[in-house]
Amino acid sequence: MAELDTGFFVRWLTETAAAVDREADRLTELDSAIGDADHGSNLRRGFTAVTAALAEKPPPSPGAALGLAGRTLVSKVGGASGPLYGTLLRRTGKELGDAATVSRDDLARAMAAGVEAVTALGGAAEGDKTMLDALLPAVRALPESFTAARRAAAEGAVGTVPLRARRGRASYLGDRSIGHEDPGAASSLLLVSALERTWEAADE
Amino acid sequence: MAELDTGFFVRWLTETAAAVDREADRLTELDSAIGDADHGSNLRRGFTAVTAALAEKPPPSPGAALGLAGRTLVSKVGGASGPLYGTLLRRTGKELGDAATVSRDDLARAMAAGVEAVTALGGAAEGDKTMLDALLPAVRALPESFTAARRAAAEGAVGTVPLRARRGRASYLGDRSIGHEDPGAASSLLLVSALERTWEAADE
Amino acid sequence: MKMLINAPERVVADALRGMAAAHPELVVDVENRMVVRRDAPVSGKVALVSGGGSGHEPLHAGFVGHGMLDAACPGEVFTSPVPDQAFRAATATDSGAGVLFVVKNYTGDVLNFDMAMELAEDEGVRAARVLVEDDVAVTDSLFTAGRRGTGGTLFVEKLAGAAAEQGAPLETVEALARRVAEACRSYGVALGPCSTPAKGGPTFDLPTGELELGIGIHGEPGRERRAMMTAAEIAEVTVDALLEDLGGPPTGRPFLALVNGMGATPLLELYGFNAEVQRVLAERGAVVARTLVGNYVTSLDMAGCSVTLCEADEELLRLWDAPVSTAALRWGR
Amino acid sequence: MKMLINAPERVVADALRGMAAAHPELVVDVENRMVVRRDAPVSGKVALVSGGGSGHEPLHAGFVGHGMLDAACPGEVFTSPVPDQAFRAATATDSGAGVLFVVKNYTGDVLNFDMAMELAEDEGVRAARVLVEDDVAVTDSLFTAGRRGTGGTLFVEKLAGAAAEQGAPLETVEALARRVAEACRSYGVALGPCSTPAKGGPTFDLPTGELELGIGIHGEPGRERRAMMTAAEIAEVTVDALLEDLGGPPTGRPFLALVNGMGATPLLELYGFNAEVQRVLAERGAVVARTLVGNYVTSLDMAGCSVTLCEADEELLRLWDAPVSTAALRWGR
Ligand SMILES: Nc1ncnc2c1ncn2[C@@H]1O[C@H](COP(=O)(O)OP(=O)(O)O)[C@@H](O)[C@H]1O
Ligand SMILES: Nc1ncnc2c1ncn2[C@@H]1O[C@H](COP(=O)(O)OP(=O)(O)O)[C@@H](O)[C@H]1O
Ligand SMILES: [Mg+2]
Ligand SMILES: [Mg+2]
Ligand SMILES: [Mg+2]
Ligand SMILES: [Mg+2]
Repeated sequence: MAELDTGFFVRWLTETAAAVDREADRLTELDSAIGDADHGSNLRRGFTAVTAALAEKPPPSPGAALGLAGRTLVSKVGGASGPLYGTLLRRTGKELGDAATVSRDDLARAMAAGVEAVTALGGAAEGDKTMLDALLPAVRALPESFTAARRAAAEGAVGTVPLRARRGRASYLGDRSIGHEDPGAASSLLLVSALERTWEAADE
Repeated sequence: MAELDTGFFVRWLTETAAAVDREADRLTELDSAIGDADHGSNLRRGFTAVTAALAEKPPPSPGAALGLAGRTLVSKVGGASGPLYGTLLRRTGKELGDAATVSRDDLARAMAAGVEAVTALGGAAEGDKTMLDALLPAVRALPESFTAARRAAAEGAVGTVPLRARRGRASYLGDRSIGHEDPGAASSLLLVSALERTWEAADE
Repeated sequence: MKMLINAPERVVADALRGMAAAHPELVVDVENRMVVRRDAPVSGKVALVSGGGSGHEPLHAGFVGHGMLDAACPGEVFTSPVPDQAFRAATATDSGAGVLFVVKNYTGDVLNFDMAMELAEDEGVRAARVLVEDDVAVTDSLFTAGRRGTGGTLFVEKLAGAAAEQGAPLETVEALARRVAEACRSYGVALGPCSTPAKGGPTFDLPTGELELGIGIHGEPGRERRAMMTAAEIAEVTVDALLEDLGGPPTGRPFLALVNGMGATPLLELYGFNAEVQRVLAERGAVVARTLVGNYVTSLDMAGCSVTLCEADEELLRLWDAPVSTAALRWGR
Repeated sequence: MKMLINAPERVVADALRGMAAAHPELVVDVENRMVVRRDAPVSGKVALVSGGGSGHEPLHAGFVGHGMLDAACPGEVFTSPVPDQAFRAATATDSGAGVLFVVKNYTGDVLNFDMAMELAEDEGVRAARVLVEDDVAVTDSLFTAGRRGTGGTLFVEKLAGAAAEQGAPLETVEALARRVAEACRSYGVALGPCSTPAKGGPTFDLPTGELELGIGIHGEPGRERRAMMTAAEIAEVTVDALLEDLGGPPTGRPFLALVNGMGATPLLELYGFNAEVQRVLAERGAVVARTLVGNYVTSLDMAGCSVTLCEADEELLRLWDAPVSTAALRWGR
């Protein structure tokens, strides 16, 4: 299996940005049902800035690419998702160090640390109806394959529908949060799907 | 033809109050199209107070009945219609003096003076799309019969539909006032119709 | 349409009770429908009395206090007060120095206040009246009830109120009020209708994607309906209507500006709109000395805005800056 | 949904430009999204910095000035500001006496302000934080993100701001702010949804004849939907929720009360609602020392209201009455 180079990470982030841009209205719609109707525009603003930052300052390594993306999200998004996604990418990047290429297993380990940092920062656990419900299964499946990770994320995202939210804004709704997909889980799926697509494109 | 006594005037005003109460929502609806949506509630408040005042202080003469009603409208209605209808009734009552009974011709002459006072106070002329478009034809036809007066008022009220308003709130709309019946003309028709009905009931 | 009320016919009385509870510094006469300065009549001072239909809050009751109005008399929603109210307000505030009625130009307001003035004069009160007729959307005033009084009322009440507070006699306060009224121009735009308690629903329909230009403050439709515009475009239409009516390019005298919300437009949007208003004014060469942004002359829950410009001079600027202490406008004290 | 804007992504920057034009007494940094007292840093004074998502105006930028906040940093609509903003606001206002961040309890606000606090401390700024979590509608806080911060923010900013203005050191201001935050309870009711620029339409559907109880200030639906009620009934539900949470019948200490509009409810209705709130409080034996009625902590164009009670004592009353001079709250100066 091929190693993942800096270009791969830049393409992944760019692909994520494109997906977020396409799906922003849907994310906002989801956030409108159980939140405050800004998740799509938050992430669009953030990932647009990420694309610009990557173009302006081409990163020297996979870790640097994720670090730059994470810092950009923190300084452009705000809200809950800015620090959380920012931390996810920064921490994952930090774990990758300055290696020029990394394996999928390296990435899986690093992302596990990244997701762990999100858990520590936000205090949420699996089943609380947050982005973690897509991210945790995804990083668990990542050692198997990119496709397995995407499938796990997709299942996790859909799996948030019947849950009662216990973290974030949706938790204020109590039982009324049941029956809606969590917007952060939906956007996490976009991130993991973009990873799969980037891999498949590289693999061709 | 029978003379009109104080009881007749009290019944006329009470009958008008009942009609205004029944039709208040329609008057407000008309005022909503080309005004500020309060004509019905204004007149309802006013005529409810008129009925109460007449019951509390039975007037000694036709003139006194109209005078009391007019003063009550002035002090309870506000808006344009309060002073205008108040003036109409006060002035008509004043013209009737303290005679115990009056003829239809006396009433026609007195109402002509009352309507004249409205013209002087509000500065409107026939064709300006106001209550005068129902009142002026009505008092011109009153010497003929109560029914003729009501018919004239009805024609006048409907006749305001194609007019462009030149007085009152509707005038701000310019050409957009065309195509709607004037609420004040509609309420004037209620007053004149009540007069006819009161006469017919007395006549039986 | 849902409203935070008990019953349509109780709205004004309830509001006055609530105002009394919130403002112990005011005398609120719920029964007689008037709001009066606690220290009225102020010895030797000309009294300013205003009023009109309710639904425009904080106008007028929110402007009662030191440096502005001595009394306000609120009518029913969108219905001018009855003469008794204005008469009582005048006698309650007249110190002997006379009373100036500030009247917005609507048939009902004019008729009722004129009757009040007669009553007051019969009681020996020296009374004068200034008419506010600042709405440039009403163009052909020969064929209408004349220009409506809208946002300019705030400037008349503030500036004449300051002059009265400083001890100017009735004739001076009246002349000043008239000068201010003549210096004011307003123009309003609605993005949606308002709902009156009496009607229980919206006073007009405004299709999605359209706005009303040249509206008044009583939920009446405007002069013209157009496709929805950006804040920048609305600012252009509005400012140009005002400047044109003032007779072309600004003279170099500074303006007082009021960027006013009609009730339901968020302050966030109003400030953004103000940015565009100021940009257009600057582009047209107009100098703005003071700007007030907020919901001051409203139309219940109407979405939209109006802009009022008042051509000022050193004296008017000084009067504007003079202390005022009311529920809605307060500075310098 | 029609809005008085240029484009959704420009709303906050446009509003800041408009605020700059209207308030020369403030320093408005449009680029870095902050509003700062012109005389900041005030020598020897603890700086109060707050912020949060936009759409709640006048909160927070409208409370910047003498006796209240030293700086505010507005995020995008309903989106907490980024750490850089709050960090910059802290360094721009710190005189060496330290900075108190006033943070409403939302995941995003807490995370971003905590990051800002770390950045500030790295720069040698003494920083403290007080969390406002006053919304009693959020009951089971173990299973939620905890109580939301809403109307109580105004009391924390006003009272701690007064203490800071009077020269209290950081520890004292922080302790006082915490005491005020703990003394505040809020409860909100929506009669209609709000519309955000990003979404371009209403954030939830509320059928005719129903209202939402226990709403926050971000257009999120409430805890419960019920058939429409009168102002009197809404006041009863609201006041009882507050008093119950305060632990039963009032202790005899006086309350500060905020009867707050969510944005699109006319002031006329708010005053009427206040009458009912005061009636219910009196019936329950509660003493209200000061009442503020108006749109202070809003949710864009939402129709509805909230009530905040702050249990006070002589010291807090004195701090409430202390001079304040901001865009939205001004007295005593
Ligand atoms: N404590 C938390 N831990 C993990 N994820 C969270 C937490 N709080 C919120 N989230 C995620 O953030 C998403 C909302 O993001 P966004 O709408 O951008 O921010 P905000 O809630 O501040 O408006 C939620 O759908 C949820 O997935
Ligand atoms: N100058 C006037 N002369 C005669 N009638 C008038 C005049 N102005 C208004 N009206 C009448 O008053 C009616 C409106 O009354 P109403 O709605 O109660 O008062 P307002 O216009 O103050 O809200 C109009 O429909 C019109 O018939
Ligand atoms: Mg959100
Ligand atoms: Mg009317
Ligand atoms: Mg009216
Ligand atoms: Mg948000």
